[in-house]
Amino acid sequence: MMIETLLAVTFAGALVTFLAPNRIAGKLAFAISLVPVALSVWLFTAFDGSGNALVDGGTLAFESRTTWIELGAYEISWYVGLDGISLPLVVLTTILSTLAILSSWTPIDTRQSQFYGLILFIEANLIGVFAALDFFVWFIFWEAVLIPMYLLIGVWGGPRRKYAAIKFFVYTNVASLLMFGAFMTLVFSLDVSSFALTEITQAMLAGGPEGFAGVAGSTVSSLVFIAMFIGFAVKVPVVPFHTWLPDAHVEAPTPASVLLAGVLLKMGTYALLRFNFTMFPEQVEMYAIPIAAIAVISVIYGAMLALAQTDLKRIVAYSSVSSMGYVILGLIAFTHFGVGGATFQMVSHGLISGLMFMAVGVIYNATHTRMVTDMSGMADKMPIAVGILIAGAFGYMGLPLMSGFAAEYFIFFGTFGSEVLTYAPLFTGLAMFGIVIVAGYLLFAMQRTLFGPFRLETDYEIGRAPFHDVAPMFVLLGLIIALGVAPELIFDMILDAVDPILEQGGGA
Amino acid sequence: MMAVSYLLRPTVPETSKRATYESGEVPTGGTRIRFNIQYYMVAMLFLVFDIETVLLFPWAVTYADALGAEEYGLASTLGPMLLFVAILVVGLAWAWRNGAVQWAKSPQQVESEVDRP
Amino acid sequence: MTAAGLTPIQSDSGALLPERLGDLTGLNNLGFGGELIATLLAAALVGTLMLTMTAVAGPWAKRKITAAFTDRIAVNRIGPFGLLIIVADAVRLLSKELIVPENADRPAYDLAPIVIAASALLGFAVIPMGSGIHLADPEVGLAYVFAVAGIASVGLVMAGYASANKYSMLGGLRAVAQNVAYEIPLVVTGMSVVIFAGTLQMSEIVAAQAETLVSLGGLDIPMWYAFVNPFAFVLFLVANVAEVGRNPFDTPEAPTELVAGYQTEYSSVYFVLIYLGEFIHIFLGGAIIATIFLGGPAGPVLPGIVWFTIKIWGVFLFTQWLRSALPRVRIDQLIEIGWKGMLVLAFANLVFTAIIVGLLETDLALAMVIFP
Amino acid sequence: MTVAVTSYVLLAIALFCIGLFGVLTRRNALMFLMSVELMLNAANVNLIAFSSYHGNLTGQVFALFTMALAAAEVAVGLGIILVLYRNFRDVDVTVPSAMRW
Amino acid sequence: MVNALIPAEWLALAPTLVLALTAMVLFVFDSISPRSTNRPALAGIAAIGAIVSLAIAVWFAVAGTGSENADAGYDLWFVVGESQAGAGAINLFGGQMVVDQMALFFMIVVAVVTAMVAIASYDYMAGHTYQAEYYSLLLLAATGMSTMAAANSLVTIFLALELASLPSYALVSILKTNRGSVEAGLKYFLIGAFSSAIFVFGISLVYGVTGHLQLEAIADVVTGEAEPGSGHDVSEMGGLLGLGLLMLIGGFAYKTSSVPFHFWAPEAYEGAPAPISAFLSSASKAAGFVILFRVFTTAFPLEATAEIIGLEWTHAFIILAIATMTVGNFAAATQENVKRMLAYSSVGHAGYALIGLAGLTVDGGELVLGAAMMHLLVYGFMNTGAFLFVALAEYWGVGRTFEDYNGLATRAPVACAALAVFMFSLAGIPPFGGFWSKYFLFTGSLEAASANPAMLIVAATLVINSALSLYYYSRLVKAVWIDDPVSGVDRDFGGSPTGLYAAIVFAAVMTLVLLPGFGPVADLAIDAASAVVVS
Repeated sequence: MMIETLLAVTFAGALVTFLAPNRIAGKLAFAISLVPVALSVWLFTAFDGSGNALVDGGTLAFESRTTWIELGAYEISWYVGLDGISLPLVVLTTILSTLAILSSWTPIDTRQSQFYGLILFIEANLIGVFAALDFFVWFIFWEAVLIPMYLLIGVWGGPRRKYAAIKFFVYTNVASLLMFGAFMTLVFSLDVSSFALTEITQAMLAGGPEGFAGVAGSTVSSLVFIAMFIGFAVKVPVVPFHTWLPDAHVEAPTPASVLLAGVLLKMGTYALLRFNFTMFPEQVEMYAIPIAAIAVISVIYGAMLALAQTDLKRIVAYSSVSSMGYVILGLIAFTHFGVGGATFQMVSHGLISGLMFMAVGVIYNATHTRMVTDMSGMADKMPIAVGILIAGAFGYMGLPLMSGFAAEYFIFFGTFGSEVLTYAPLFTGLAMFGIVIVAGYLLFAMQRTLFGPFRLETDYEIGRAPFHDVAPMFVLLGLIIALGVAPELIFDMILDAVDPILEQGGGA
Repeated sequence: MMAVSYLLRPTVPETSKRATYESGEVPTGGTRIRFNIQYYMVAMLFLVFDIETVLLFPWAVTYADALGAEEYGLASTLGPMLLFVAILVVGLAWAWRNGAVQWAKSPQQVESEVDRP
Repeated sequence: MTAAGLTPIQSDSGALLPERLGDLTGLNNLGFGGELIATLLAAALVGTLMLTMTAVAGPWAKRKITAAFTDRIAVNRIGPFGLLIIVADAVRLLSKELIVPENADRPAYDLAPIVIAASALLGFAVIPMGSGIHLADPEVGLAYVFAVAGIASVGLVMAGYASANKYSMLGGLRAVAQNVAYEIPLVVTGMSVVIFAGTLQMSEIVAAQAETLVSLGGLDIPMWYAFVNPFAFVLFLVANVAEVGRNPFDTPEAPTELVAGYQTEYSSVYFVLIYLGEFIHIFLGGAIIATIFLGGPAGPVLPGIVWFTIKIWGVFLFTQWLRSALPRVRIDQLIEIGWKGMLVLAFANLVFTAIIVGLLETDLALAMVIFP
Repeated sequence: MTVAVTSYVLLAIALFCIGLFGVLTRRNALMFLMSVELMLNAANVNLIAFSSYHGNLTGQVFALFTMALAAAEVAVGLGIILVLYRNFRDVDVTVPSAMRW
Repeated sequence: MVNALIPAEWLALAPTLVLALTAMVLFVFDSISPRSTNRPALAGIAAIGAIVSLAIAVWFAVAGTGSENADAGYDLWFVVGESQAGAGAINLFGGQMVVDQMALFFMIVVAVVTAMVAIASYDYMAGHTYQAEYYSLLLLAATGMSTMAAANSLVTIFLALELASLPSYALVSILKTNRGSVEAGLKYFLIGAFSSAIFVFGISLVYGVTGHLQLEAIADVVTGEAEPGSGHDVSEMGGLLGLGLLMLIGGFAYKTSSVPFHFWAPEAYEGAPAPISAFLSSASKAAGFVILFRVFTTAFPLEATAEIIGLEWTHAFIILAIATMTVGNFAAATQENVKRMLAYSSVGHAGYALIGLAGLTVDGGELVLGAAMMHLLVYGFMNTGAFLFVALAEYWGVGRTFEDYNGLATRAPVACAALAVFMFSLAGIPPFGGFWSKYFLFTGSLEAASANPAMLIVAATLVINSALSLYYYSRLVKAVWIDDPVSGVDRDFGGSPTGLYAAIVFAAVMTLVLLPGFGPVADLAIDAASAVVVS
């Protein structure tokens, strides 16, 4: 019942905050959000699961299952539980949400109660997404994330917020619809009696679909695999489907960007891992090259786009596209370290991109501009914020002792020796080249922005950021370094959950 | 009879003869006069009650026979009709109290109407 | 009275007039056409009877009666007791010029008098007048009578509307308002009779009244519904007077207000038709009362048709008495009496009749107490 | 003197079509209402004819109900047409166009 | 008829009777104190009546009245008779009425919508002259709709239909000085009268062919188990029966605002007082569907009817469903006026519910029919809520178009949050009840597609239209939440009307609660559907 408690507390907190007066909403939300953090940390320490949630043979932590609806021959159940993949993401979600709330005290000055209510609402749904083990439970939480994010961008965003919000909403919804239709086709062509992901996975691994409406089973599998991949790829996003992301990030208020980059993108890769890469080992092998190609293109193209930007937020946004490319690459490698590293990268990138967006936000709060060309010499005015920004940038670049280094190292290491992926060394090499570009654009931006003489003309004094803006960044930085120094904190857990997938997939 | 009359009667067309009769005065205005809304109210009430009698007639015809046959009790033969009439009476009472069958209003009533929104 | 001579057959023989005429003349052997002719003949017979009565009543009896009430001498110049005035009036009215108002709506204007007269005449088709004069006997006789009599309202409003005259319009509207207001008490009261009789067939209703209600010292009092339920009888009588638009309920014509209302613009033969129609209506009302309350043509010694005529004339005399005795009510009073008085009483009558009949029928012990 | 049931049905269909024609062509709300009544009565003719054809009373009883409802419909309809006239000074059904079609 | 007055039997109609009684009480109240403006008392009586009706209907449904498989352990039935629970459908008055799970299901829908509308009207109708009349008519119409749920003969169906329609005509045009309201009433009435004439003629033709008006009796004749009174061969009168069925469909199409009799809906819903729009588009539509379902499943068994008229009637519904969905959604997408958009979307939802009949097959279809019933229940909450939000906007005097709604969330966040719930639920996206019902419809269509490939097109149309609907629903959310208020417009409107707020919030909460709590609803609906489909 721990997961239910966690969800209930968060949902109730969202409701309370929504109805609270604006004046106290921020502090109230912060106080409330500490409860899920505490609960999730407790979950983390009390975790006793082993193996993968979907593949047979492991034990689930905090499992809970009750019948929800009987739908003809199918059963829909409330089915939640955590394994080594989802638990770190749950913890990431709660912590990032709390920090996001803290970091919005300064920038959010209208309709606070609604804002914080929506943040908590997103948090609750994100937890649900990672904890759900029944397709419908998962899908409902998955979709429920969109609405508050749509409103967060649309109401509190920048000048082009309407365009960005609608673009975000349309892209992700169309993708969801595609994915939903594909998955339904899969389920109806399988011999299963419930929508539990475990059962579907086992049915898939036991032989796959029998065919649907005259189409052969293997073709159904392939089509469903492709449709679902596209559906999730929009969310990740990978290159051809990425155009919503920079708009959304640029227009979103800082805390929303933090959550968007930190957790929402992970929903896509998490779902890829859970669905595509767990249920369709044959198709993974079949489509390894195109997927790897997409991943590498994402890495390089994202990085090059970032290089061309002058808006700090845009830079960070495109760099996220690039980073998510690594995750895909790690996944498609389908090796112990590849998939494990990809999962680790999800957490790591969540922390680092959160940190980056917060730092950019703090600077923006002070200068009211994000243009690299406008700024210089910020290090003099805001030494702490700038210091952290630089630290975050190094994290992105994969500086040793930071989590980014560990993640990228695992991914490259895993990919290099991939058996599933032909030409693996080539793809790895290309992806590594991406790191160079990342380093290039980040250092360029840092140099332009932070150092040199201070030139920005403002009619007010730019002072140091308040404590509640800086504190969350320190927390994040601490976590990043902790994971960089001791990745086994979560990596063991992840590997434990990842291995069964690989064993099922032809022993790769 | 009409044929006989047609043969017998004279026909002396004359315009003034064909004018509308208003007790010898020269007619003024059209005949499409506005008349009391109560005529309409009464007509509506009539519709309702007239139809109600249509529905009651079959009952009235079978009532005595139904009583004669032992299988139906008094309650099941009389009850529905009483209910039916009771509903109608509620309707009539409502119409009465809301002035549907009141042809003219006393000055007090007119005054109390004015205050209402 | 010619009809009585032609058909000296007992009233309880069951067969209807058209059939018997057909048998008598052999027309029935000629198939459908023959039947049709027989039916038309019979209808013409009854029609003539009614027209005769009206002719007596309208130009002559009415004046005589009113004169008697006001202590005057009425028509007495032409013929014995002035009886030839009937002929004189007929010639006078028929030979008058027909003046049609210029704005009149011709189809409706022409149709209205016919509708008014026909609706009344048609009603007689189902009335058992005794001595075998009974044109048709459908199962829904009573409903038919009420329905056909109701058509007169349509004729009245047509007349009022088509004349293109304010008085006529108001008269027509008033006539309808009044007719509809009193139609319901009339029908509902009639229904209380149906509860006793258990049928709508006129002959059955008459037959049901032939039973003995109570014997008082060897004198059998028949179960006329006027005796069984006198309250209903009174209600019906009053409603009937209003329904045919006689005093005190003659606001639609109200010569002093509306210069004769809907008939203002009618002249010549059209006027005759309307006038006839009104009188036939009075007789039809009397016939209905006689049939459902007064045992129809029943009566000792004399033939049925005579008794029936006496009863009708009794009702006619009653209306004439009212005409002389009571002032006219105002239109608002009239409507309120109808909706707030008569209707409520009629419903009360219906409900109590139903309850009492129900109790009597189901609880024989109670019945024994009331009718020892 | 019995008439075949088909004759009644043909009569009913003719009445119905006349009513339908009226509904489709008349613009006066009152004429529209009358046409609808004609259609209802066509159904009544049918019901009563079939009732005697099948030898059960169901159809006749239903015809009674139909009449009752037709009357109620007229009552409500006239009320609406009355307020229509008060608001638009016309009973032409095409005149009111406060809302876009 | 023998035992018609023995309490145990007819008390099964209690939900309907309570509504009727409430209407009578309101009339008596108005008679005692004519032109009363005691709004709390009037709205209170109406709301309490509706809630009592709701409570009884829910109680019956839970206790297993009219069901064949009541769960043991429910012993609540003692009032109505111990043996009735689990004894199957209760036939009343010689089969003229029937109380089964489907009837109770729709009684619940009607009662709950009535309750919400009554509560919301407390504020909306403030200052209106005809208070008591308004509530009486509302309850009378609700009685009619509730009766429709239980009607089991073409006679009672027609009576109930008219009992629901006649007060509705008056309710739509109750704002006597408002031209829109009067025009809406006129159009609603004229088309209503026209379609009821067609409907009656259809009934008369069906009667002519089968000689019965009671649904099971019709079915017996159609399947050949019984002879019509005249003894003729039913199978030779397929043309007449087909024509009759077509006319019946016409009548139902009007009541459910489906193509081809849908064009009154935007007019009537736009012009009517908003709570009445809510009432009509939710309760009235649901009631129309229950008789549609009942007539076609009970009286005209698919196979036997197809043998007589040479065509399965599901084809007609497939065409109607596709046309209705498409017309409704495409028209809604082009509207500038919020109420009109909702009206057209209501047409679209009628199309979704029609899938319930389109998806029936010879040997089943309870899933798709049940899904349509569920959709109507959920729709009862979300659509009523949406129209009540419009009522709130009208109460405040903001305009009618999307632009006029801009930025309302700054003023009324709670109501606008509820609006977002309704809109997204209507669009059928997940965290709300509307998702389930639409999903079930989709699944049901796919299931039916194995027997009838045309259902694949229906399923595809459903998905496409849902996607399209998201566009215009989210547009309203965007207007209230994201867009800035039109400058220069005075936004200082008064007060937070309690009644409206209560109804809106309740509807929103129910729309949300129906997501986790959908299990019992689905069970009830599928049980109800399988009872009528199998019988």
